[in-house]
Amino acid sequence: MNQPEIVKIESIQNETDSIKTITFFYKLETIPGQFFMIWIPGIDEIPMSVSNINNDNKAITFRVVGDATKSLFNLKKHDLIGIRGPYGNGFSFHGNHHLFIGGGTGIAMIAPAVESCLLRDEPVDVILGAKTKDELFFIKRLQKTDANVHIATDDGSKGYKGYTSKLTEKIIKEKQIDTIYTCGPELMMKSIFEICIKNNISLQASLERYMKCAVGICGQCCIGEGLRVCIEGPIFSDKQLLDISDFGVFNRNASGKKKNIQP
Amino acid sequence: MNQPEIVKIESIQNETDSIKTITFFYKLETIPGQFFMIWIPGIDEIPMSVSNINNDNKAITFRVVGDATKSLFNLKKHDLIGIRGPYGNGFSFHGNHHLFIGGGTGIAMIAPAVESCLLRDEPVDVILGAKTKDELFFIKRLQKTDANVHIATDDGSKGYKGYTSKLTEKIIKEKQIDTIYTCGPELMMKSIFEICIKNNISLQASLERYMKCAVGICGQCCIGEGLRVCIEGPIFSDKQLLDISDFGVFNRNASGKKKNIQP
Amino acid sequence: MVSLTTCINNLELKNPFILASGIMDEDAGSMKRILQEDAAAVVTKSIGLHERNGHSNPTFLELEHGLLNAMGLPNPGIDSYGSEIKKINNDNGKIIGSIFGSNVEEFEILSEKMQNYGVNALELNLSCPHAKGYGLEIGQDPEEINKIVRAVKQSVSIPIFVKLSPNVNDICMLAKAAEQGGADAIVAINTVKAMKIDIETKRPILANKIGGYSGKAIKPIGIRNVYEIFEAIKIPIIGVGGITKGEDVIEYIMAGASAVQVGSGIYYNGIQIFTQLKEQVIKWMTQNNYQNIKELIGVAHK
Amino acid sequence: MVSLTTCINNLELKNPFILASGIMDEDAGSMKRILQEDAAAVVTKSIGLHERNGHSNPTFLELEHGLLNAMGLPNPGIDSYGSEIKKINNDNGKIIGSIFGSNVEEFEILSEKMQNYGVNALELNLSCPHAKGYGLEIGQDPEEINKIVRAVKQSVSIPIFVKLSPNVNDICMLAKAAEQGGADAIVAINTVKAMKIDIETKRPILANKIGGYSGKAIKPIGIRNVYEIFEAIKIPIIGVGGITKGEDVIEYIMAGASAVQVGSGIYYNGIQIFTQLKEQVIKWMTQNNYQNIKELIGVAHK
Ligand SMILES: Cc1cc2nc3c(=O)[nH]c(=O)nc-3n(C[C@H](O)[C@H](O)[C@H](O)COP(=O)(O)OP(=O)(O)OC[C@H]3O[C@@H](n4cnc5c(N)ncnc54)[C@H](O)[C@@H]3O)c2cc1C
Ligand SMILES: Cc1cc2nc3c(=O)[nH]c(=O)nc-3n(C[C@H](O)[C@H](O)[C@H](O)COP(=O)(O)OP(=O)(O)OC[C@H]3O[C@@H](n4cnc5c(N)ncnc54)[C@H](O)[C@@H]3O)c2cc1C
Ligand SMILES: Cc1cc2nc3c(=O)[nH]c(=O)nc-3n(C[C@H](O)[C@H](O)[C@H](O)COP(=O)(O)O)c2cc1C
Ligand SMILES: Cc1cc2nc3c(=O)[nH]c(=O)nc-3n(C[C@H](O)[C@H](O)[C@H](O)COP(=O)(O)O)c2cc1C
Ligand code: FES
Ligand code: FES
Repeated sequence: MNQPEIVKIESIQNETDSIKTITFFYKLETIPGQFFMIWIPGIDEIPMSVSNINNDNKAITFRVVGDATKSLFNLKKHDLIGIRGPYGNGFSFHGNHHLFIGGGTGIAMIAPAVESCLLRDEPVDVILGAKTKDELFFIKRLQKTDANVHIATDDGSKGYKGYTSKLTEKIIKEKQIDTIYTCGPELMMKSIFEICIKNNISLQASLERYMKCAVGICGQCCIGEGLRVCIEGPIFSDKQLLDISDFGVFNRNASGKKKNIQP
Repeated sequence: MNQPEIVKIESIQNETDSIKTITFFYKLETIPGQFFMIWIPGIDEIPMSVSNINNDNKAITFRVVGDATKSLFNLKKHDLIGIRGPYGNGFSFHGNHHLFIGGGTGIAMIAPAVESCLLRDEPVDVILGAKTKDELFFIKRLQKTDANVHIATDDGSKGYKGYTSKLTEKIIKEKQIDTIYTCGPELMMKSIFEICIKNNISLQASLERYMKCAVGICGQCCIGEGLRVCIEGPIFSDKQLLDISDFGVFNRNASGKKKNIQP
Repeated sequence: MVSLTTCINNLELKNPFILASGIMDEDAGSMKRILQEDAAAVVTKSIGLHERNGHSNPTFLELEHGLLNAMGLPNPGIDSYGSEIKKINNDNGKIIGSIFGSNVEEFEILSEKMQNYGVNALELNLSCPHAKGYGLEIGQDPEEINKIVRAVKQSVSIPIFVKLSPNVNDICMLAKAAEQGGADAIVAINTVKAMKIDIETKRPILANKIGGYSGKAIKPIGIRNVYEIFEAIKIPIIGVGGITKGEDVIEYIMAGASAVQVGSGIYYNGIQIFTQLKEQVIKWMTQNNYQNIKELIGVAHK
Repeated sequence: MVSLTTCINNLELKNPFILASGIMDEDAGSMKRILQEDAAAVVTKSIGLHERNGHSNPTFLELEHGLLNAMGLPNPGIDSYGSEIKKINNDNGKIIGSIFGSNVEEFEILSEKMQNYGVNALELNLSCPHAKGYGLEIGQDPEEINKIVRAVKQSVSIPIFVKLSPNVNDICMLAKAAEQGGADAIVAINTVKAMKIDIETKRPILANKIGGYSGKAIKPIGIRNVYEIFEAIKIPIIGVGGITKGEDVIEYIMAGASAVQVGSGIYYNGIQIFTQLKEQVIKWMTQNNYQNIKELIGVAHK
């Protein structure tokens, strides 16, 4: 039932100064790319992608940006939160050689996708990008796997110096990438989308929109011609993105009013 | 669901001047002794025992006594009625030699019970009783079976002259009856109950009380210490009847007011 | 050990489970049977001055998510009903006499007679949604409620509960009127006005057409009413509507109920429901470290 | 061949299925998508004068027998919303603009703007159960309803529908007030006030605590309201509440509705529900030898 199930926080992990992972026991089968609605009683209910899937243990990894994430950040082990979901479509893996690109907190949901894709025994490359070294996380987790891990920081404090999109252009020249999977700031994803179109590479990009019901009725998260990010998304293909004029241009706040996505 | 299912009347059979059988298609498994609530749209909803069970065809057999039964009597083939149920416990057969006693319209529900009991391949006797010959029905139906059919009329116009209870006393002297099953006027059943107690014969008697919900909540049909005729009945055993002080003494009308059962 | 005892003002109950009015309470036998289960009290069928057959059948049907009834207040009349109440042995629990009238005088007569028969409390049915001239037709008017409660209060010494309907603009206003009139508790909710049309025969199924919706579907409506009333008044509340499991009871109590009534639950679970509720509530309280059910009353208000 | 065309006064609809307000109607894209399904019309989200975020999350949850929401009338404000309506191509169906205000003047301004954007009809939301100062708080008062409808009638020339709440003493009185004010149709019902308390965390789940109950559980309440309103007024009725299958549509129409709206049905069945309803209604009518859906309007009244 789409009603918050109350779970105890099993463990809390600091990833960076402002990013934490919270693990809890939640039975429902969940695939990478799907998300939960996380109820912080008395505060808010917000969407969060699954960042780790370990049988019945699921995790979310989030950055503090406002009230709800701050409360979540301050919770202690054994505190109670409500979970409903998983929602959305999740990734589906296609092709032979896969490239995953996580930018900022987008890394959170890219990590389990990489782990899941590796079960196919096909070559997997990953780009983890952030403004600066201190904002990176999940590097060790992914380096432990068979994926080729590339790192990019805007300021060059670690790995490649520059945007993930630039590093992407470099990698696709060297390797025959079939599909790119990405989550990060929408303008970053827009650049990657353009690269994919130009180079004829399939894309799966995870979009974020303001969410209320998460079950496809309130209309809050609709983009393009009535696509619901909570149902038909949050993962959209290059083909779908071609028809979504809002992509990289605007989103909507809680009132439904359009807000430009800053350039 | 306990909501009238609308069925078409498949066939109508005249049994006597004032008794008819109506057959309809109704899937739910039904055993002899159970009853339906029959909705005559715009008129009333009344309880009626199942009088014939032929796979998915079920029948009721009734006498005209008032408005509802009169409307039912005037319905034509293919007219619509609503059915819910079956309700109540139904008969359960015990012992080796069985005696069935139907008085008046009570014959209606005794007939399928006899047919069902015969499947046990044990000796079955039946008494069909009525005031007079013209009020008897189902004689041929039962004579076709392996049951020993006895007939009693108050005026002696057919069969034994006298009450079914008298004939019962006669039969139990001749045969080793283990269980008696009866449906008829409550005072007749009361006499048979007394015979059973005296002679240590098991009894199953089918009681009638005013019914509204038929699902055990409205309390309209309660007798004794809170036994619901629609749930714990309508069939009660000699043991239960011993504790039901109302048996043969009073019933309740639609308002719940006690009415003496005329002597 | 978990304590389930609760109080409605000075009426002590061994647990918070009460049989709702109109369910298995037409005669002494059925009420005695319920009191042998884990019910702390039974409410009688709503009784009026005179014998009434109620509406014709169909008076009841099941819906996909609840039950629909339009019994129409059938009852044998207060004078005949006395013998039923007197036959009940109160040792096992309390008897709450439910009455309905069309004006102050009728309520006065009925309440005195009920008290004389020996009931432990009175429930004024000001909320039956399907009987002309009674129940809800009176129970929408705060002044009328106030007058009736005030009059009954002067006629009897036993506690007076007032049962309200959710089919109104503002149940809190009505609850306040009852409180000001001297009511000892509010009972909420009676059934929700609803209808089922049979599309084959093209007519409402109930003979009375409109009926009262009860059972699982109405629980969220009952919870809302109890929650709102709790913020409006100080006297205790008895929660009713759609209770079928222990968690429903806890939810009503957290919303502000001091006790609960169960009606349609008997349809879904049988009369064992009282024992089931008791076990489930005890289990939940034990697991969640609560000793006393009273500590849970109204805790959802913060 | 079965005819499904229906009319709400002079608004012709190719079939009786309309998207209810507040469901997938925040932007042009989603309404266009619904109009590509077998919906004859869409009602917009309820739009007010100014931008409103609505209530905080949680604003939605599923209950055992229905849905509970307290969106709190989020909307970008009438001026921003114009661009959405203008983007919809009306060829596929009609657009009904839903508006809410806190007084006559607001309704006047909103209705004129909506009309200018090109909607085919207006729906006045006088029934939102969970926004302070709006909706139900105004929609309980027949005089207020009458005044608002009268004023809007003078401001615009397109048909005016008035959406009413079931959370009232007497919906017929309100429907009559709307009719007398010049309304062209009544829409019934909006959601039923309800609440869900989470017993683990001991608090109502919705941030607004009280929400509106919709979906399957409320159908019998909607049917009752439409049936009652049909006997009270002469203008057409649009039935809403708990419709998920063709038989529900037939039931509403027999109760007196000339068309129906579907909201929560999209939750249960997806947006294909309009096509499903169409197929199921056609099948039922064919089997039962009805040619024209209009012959079924109100036939349960005899
Ligand atoms: C499908 C999806 C998956 C997400 N996964 C993650 C994740 O794995 N890790 C992570 O750190 N963040 C994730 N987010 C973003 C996260 O939901 C927001 O950071 C969070 O809601 C901010 O809430 P706040 O109260 O702390 O901030 P506020 O100050 O309330 O808001 C800051 C910004 O957060 C966004 N936001 C607030 N409420 C919502 C809402 N109900 N729905 C969507 N956006 C909202 C808005 O853009 C707002 O401007 C995801 C968002 C979506 C839509
Ligand atoms: C379990 C059960 C099985 C029955 N089976 C049969 C049967 O197989 N054949 C048959 O002919 N009759 C049967 N009856 C009796 C039958 O229900 C009544 O004859 C019928 O209800 C009379 O309705 P009426 O409107 O024609 O008469 P009315 O004039 O309305 O009533 C005449 C009498 O019928 C009885 N009656 C009326 N309504 C009800 C009701 N809702 N519930 C119970 N009794 C009622 C009352 O005793 C009443 O005094 C059965 C009754 C019960 C309780
Ligand atoms: C068959 C039936 C009969 C009822 N009769 C009465 C009655 O006589 N007086 C009354 O106050 N309430 C009556 N009610 C309402 C119940 O007491 C209760 O308020 C309502 O059913 C909601 O509770 P539930 O969901 O547990 O059934 C009746 C309800 C049902 C289902
Ligand atoms: C999520 C949600 C949002 C709603 N928003 C509005 C609204 O803005 N305006 C309105 O008049 N009704 C609104 N409603 C009520 C619906 O239009 C409809 O009247 C109600 O849900 C009953 O129909 P249903 O059972 O088909 O959902 C909303 C309902 C839901 C579930
Ligand atoms: S969040 Fe409500 S439709 Fe997606
Ligand atoms: S008829 Fe209602 S309890 Fe038996």
